[in-house]
Amino acid sequence: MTTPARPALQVKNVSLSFKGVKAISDLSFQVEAREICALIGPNGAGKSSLLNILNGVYVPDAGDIIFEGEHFRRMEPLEAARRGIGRGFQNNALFSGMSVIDNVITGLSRHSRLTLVEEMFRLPRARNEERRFRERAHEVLRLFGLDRHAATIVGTLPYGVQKKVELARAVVAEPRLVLLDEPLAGMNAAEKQEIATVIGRLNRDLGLTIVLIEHDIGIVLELAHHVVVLDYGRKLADGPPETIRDNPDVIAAYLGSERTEIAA
Amino acid sequence: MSMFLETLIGGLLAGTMYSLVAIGFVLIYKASGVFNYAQGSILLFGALTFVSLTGQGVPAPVAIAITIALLVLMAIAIEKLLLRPLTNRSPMTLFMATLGLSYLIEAVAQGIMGSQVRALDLGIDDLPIFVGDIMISQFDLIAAGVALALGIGLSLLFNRTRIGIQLRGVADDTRAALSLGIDINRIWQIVWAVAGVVGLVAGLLWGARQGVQFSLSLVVLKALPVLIIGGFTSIAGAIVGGLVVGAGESLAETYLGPFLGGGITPWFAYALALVFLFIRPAGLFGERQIERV
Amino acid sequence: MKRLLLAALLAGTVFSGATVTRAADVSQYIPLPTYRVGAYASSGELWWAGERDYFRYINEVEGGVEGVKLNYEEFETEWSPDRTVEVYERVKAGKDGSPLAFFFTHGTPATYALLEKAAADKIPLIDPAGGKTETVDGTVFPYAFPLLFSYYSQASTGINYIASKVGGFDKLKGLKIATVYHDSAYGRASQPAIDVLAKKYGFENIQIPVADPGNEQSPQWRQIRETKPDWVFLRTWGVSTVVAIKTAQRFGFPADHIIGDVWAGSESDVIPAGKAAIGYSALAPYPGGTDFDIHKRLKAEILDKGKSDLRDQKLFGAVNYNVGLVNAALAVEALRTGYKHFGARPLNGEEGRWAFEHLTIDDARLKQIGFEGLLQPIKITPTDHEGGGAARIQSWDGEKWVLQTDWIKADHDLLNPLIKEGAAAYAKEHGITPRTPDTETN
Amino acid sequence: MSEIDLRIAAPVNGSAALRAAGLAAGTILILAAPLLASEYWINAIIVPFLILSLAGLGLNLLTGYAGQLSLGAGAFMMVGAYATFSLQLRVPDLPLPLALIVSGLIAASVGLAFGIPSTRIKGFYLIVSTLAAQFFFEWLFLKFPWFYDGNSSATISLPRGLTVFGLNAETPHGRYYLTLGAVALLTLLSFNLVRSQTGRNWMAIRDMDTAAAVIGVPVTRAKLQAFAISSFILGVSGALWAFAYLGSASVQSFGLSRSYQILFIIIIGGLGTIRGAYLGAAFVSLLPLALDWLFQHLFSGHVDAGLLQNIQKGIFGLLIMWFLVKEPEGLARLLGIRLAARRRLFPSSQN
Repeated sequence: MTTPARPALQVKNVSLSFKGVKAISDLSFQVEAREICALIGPNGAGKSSLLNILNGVYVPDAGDIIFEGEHFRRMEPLEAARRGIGRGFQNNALFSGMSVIDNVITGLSRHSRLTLVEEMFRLPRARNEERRFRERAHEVLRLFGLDRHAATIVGTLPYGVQKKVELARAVVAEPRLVLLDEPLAGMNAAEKQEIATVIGRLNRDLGLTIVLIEHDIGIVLELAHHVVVLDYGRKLADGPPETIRDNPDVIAAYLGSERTEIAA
Repeated sequence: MSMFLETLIGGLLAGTMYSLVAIGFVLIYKASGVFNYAQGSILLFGALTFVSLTGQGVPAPVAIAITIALLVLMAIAIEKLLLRPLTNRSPMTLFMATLGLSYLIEAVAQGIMGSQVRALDLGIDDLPIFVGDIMISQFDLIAAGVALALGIGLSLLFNRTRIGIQLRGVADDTRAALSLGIDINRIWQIVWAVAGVVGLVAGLLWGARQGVQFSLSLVVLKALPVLIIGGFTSIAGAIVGGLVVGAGESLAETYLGPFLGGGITPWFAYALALVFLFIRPAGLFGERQIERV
Repeated sequence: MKRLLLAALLAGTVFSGATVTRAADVSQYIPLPTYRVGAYASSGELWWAGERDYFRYINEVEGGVEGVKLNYEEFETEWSPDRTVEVYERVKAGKDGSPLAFFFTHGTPATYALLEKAAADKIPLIDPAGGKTETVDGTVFPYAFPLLFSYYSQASTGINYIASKVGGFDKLKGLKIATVYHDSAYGRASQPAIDVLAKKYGFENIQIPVADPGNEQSPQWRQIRETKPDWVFLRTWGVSTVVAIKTAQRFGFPADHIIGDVWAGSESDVIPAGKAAIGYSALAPYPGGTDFDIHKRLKAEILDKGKSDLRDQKLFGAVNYNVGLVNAALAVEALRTGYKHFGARPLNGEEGRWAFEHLTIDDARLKQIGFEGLLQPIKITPTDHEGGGAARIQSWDGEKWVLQTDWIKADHDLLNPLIKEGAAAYAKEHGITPRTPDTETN
Repeated sequence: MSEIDLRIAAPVNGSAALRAAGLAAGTILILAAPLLASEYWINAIIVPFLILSLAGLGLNLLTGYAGQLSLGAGAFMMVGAYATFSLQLRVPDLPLPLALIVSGLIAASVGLAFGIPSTRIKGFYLIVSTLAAQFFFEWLFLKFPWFYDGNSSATISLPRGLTVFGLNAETPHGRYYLTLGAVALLTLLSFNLVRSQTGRNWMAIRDMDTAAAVIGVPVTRAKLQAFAISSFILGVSGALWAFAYLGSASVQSFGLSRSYQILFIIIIGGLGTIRGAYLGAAFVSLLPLALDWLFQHLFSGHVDAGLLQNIQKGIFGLLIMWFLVKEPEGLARLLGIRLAARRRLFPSSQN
């Protein structure tokens, strides 16, 4: 690859606490452009909370976020989306009252430049934006094999399929960085493999930078270029997958035996 | 200065009458997540039944017992026929179901007991007592006592007794409580029955103040701002909310009213509630769900 | 259950307006928009009983009016103006061959809503002791009849009564008269009149609003205790009247210095107030009680024969029952005037208007129909659709209303310019050219 | 209100020709209605039904689509009516349709203002801001005579009656076409809006507003738009209710019971659907009359009138509860299921 561009995302000394309970303490790491970075760690390690900080849902007590060179003390949800940060959620936050295709098109809302009047009178500009959005959405649905469910109300679909819809919604707006919270949870083995390859292809073909929370170490090792291990809100390890696999602290954290001193 | 104190105290005491009505709403919302629009009609039904019975010479204690029995039966019927088929429906659907319920209860009440206005004398004559030159209404004082006693009694029920703990479990998470084997249906019946009795107490006090007639069910309008300020899920909130709204209305009508032409109490209560909500978006005592995504 | 419902809906579409004219003698159709459900049912129930009992008495004992039977029919409206408008649209074409000679609105909001519709359809709106005050001027409002007692007359009669109690109009100077009014169009309707009266007699006029529903009035009565008025008018209705009387007692204001208006002077306004209401008096264009001749006749012919619409016989003679009686009598006497002129057959709207505009009931006639003391002598003319403008005063002694005075007339020379001015403004705004009644022929 | 409601979208396929024919026949019937139905039906049933549907449509955008609870429909209708009255009185040469649009805009800005708390308050507590509006305007339009030009009855009625571009619309036909025109236009605009990005944004906010914000839905702007557009439609329907139906109106015509009625219409009719408002309005206007007519014919004379009315009210309450238990999603879904069921039974009828 050409000389690596500046890192897509830098997290500097970020801390977060809920009424005194330390969720994240003094965490720093960075994600290179066009890489898949996996966040792993036991439940309650602060993984989802970190994503919520990046998306502006939570406000960190301290620390700095640098995204594409710009510094953010705190991120606003709308601001994050406008800057091209896509998001998949842990317990899939789909819009249950809407169809699959509508859920995915809603992911494109930040690209919409229509005014109310154009929409009300279905002026030409509105009609072709609508057509463009619909085509883009169908294209992404086909990518995830969801086209036949397009008109179905999301609430009626099985959990695994819903996860795919959420993934589709996260990537439909060509984000510059995608944050995925356990995208493969609740899927059977075949589906897991199918979606893992799609994520891999999105990264390779479109150069999409992905931050991924995943428990299945096999998938992590197969997909991730870079792994960050969290435990009780602190960074345990940070490096390529191979070094992480045989890092004693990581194994201890996972297997729960007494932990050696945490690497600075 | 005594004018201010009197207005303040008078307002606080009047506020307790609003709390009485609000407590009925809190009980049902807390346990079953239903904003019970029919609470006003239940209040009317209780007062009307009591007055009709005493009107036919039934001694007061017996009349009270019969009325409470009827309210308990009504609570069971409501739970069986309405709440059970509508479990975990959206709050809007439940709210509207209670609207239908209020039509039914009002129709039964007026159909059977007639629509004539009846006097209700609780033996408390509404003569003022003076503390220094501050005039305090004897009636409101007693009403405040009743509201306080009810508040304490119910919070004891909620926190100390076994049923109380189950009640709070149901209120917290119906499905979780169900999975623990708590008999949800019985709990809801108990809650609606207790709310009915609280409604009866409020109905008797309000009835003694304005006569037992159909517009007794309008007293619900006074409870809404109280619930919003105090939070829908706490009895202490209902009492504090009542005090705030009562005092706020009384002071506003006396001091702010003249500049705005008077009669400002209805919208002032909601403006007050709006200010409180901006500070605490789920009411003073209501829990604010943490956004888990 | 669904089939029954669909059948009901379908049936609803069929009944629309097929009027079948029966060959038998045609009777005068009188629709009654009533309310027997909801907050106002307590007063409404007795009103309709009064009307139906009198109409039944006319039909069965006097064989109708000049031989024409009355075909009265009830429609539920829950006192809401839009349901009354719907009933009006349904009945305005008449029924069984009889057109509408007039339409009882049974509520001031309904009168406002129907004012223009009825004028266009040429059907007189009858709203005794209510209605829009400007409609007293018949030249601008030919089809609106606020009979007996307008809101302005209420203020004037009230002041005349106070003057009689304090020993003369000159004694009014310097007095403080407070009005506690329900903060609605109804509550504010007599303010223009009392302002003029205050200027003329030099008393201080204090207006104190009570927000709906008015079940908490300490701030208002604390203000009264501070300002210490000599007399208080109650322009309230329903719950706000009861709470006003009780709060007055609590703040130590004597009940015998409080005067209630027409719609704050029935049994249901005082019974709930208990002992606090003893001594409270009210303006009564409709006096309470049964010691009137018509009540004796009704007792014998209707009540004792179990033909009364009253659910509870004890309420025979209640103020609201007498309201129904008096309104029914006004309608019957107007129809009688019309039948004598146009012939004994159902009248239409225009003939009804003529009949009401030539309705005169003097003392002799009152004795004949047994309404002496219950109904004031009345003379309606094309320019004066009130025709009476007087009321008696009755006080509550804890058990019943006791009549204190005979008919006290309002000061019409003072009020008429006020009414004319309001009517002229309405005419200008709505582009109506006032009619000149003396040039009309029929 | 973000629990998952299971909505089976009744697949409306069927041949295009069949549907086009149905649509054409429908339009002809609607346009020719004044000639067929009696004056009573037009004035007393169809015109109020259309206006209530329009009000329901307006509130459904805010509560059914955008999920923002409101008990202030009456207040925004009131603002529309009083604005139209002031415009017709003080700007005489402004034709009525333009006055309706300007009044709608005024109501929209008021709705926007009372929508601001929605950016911070969620769920049931939000009813406080619309209730504040409801009681504030009930007080405001009564306390200051300027709003009703000082007449003693505090009522408003159009100075020169209902005139649209000069021609007199006081006749039943005039009222009908004026109302129909407004309702048809605003329904079409709303239909397009809910099918567009704004509609999807609203539904996203209704179902899970935090997720909506994160994926780029402009939540604050969309909520305020919902309040504004909803209030625009409510304002126009308020003006029509006052002048095209009642003739003259006052603060009482738009009280809290009106807000309850409109909320009731969209819940019984079907939240988050365009046709829901119409079905709900039909339920509210036709059913009481049908019950009244049925009882008048079955029992009148034998049963005490008071008892009769109370029984009717009780049955109406029972029907509400029965409908909600049978189909919590409202009549729109009930109808949807019926249509889908019939299509399954007669698949051949489709082509």
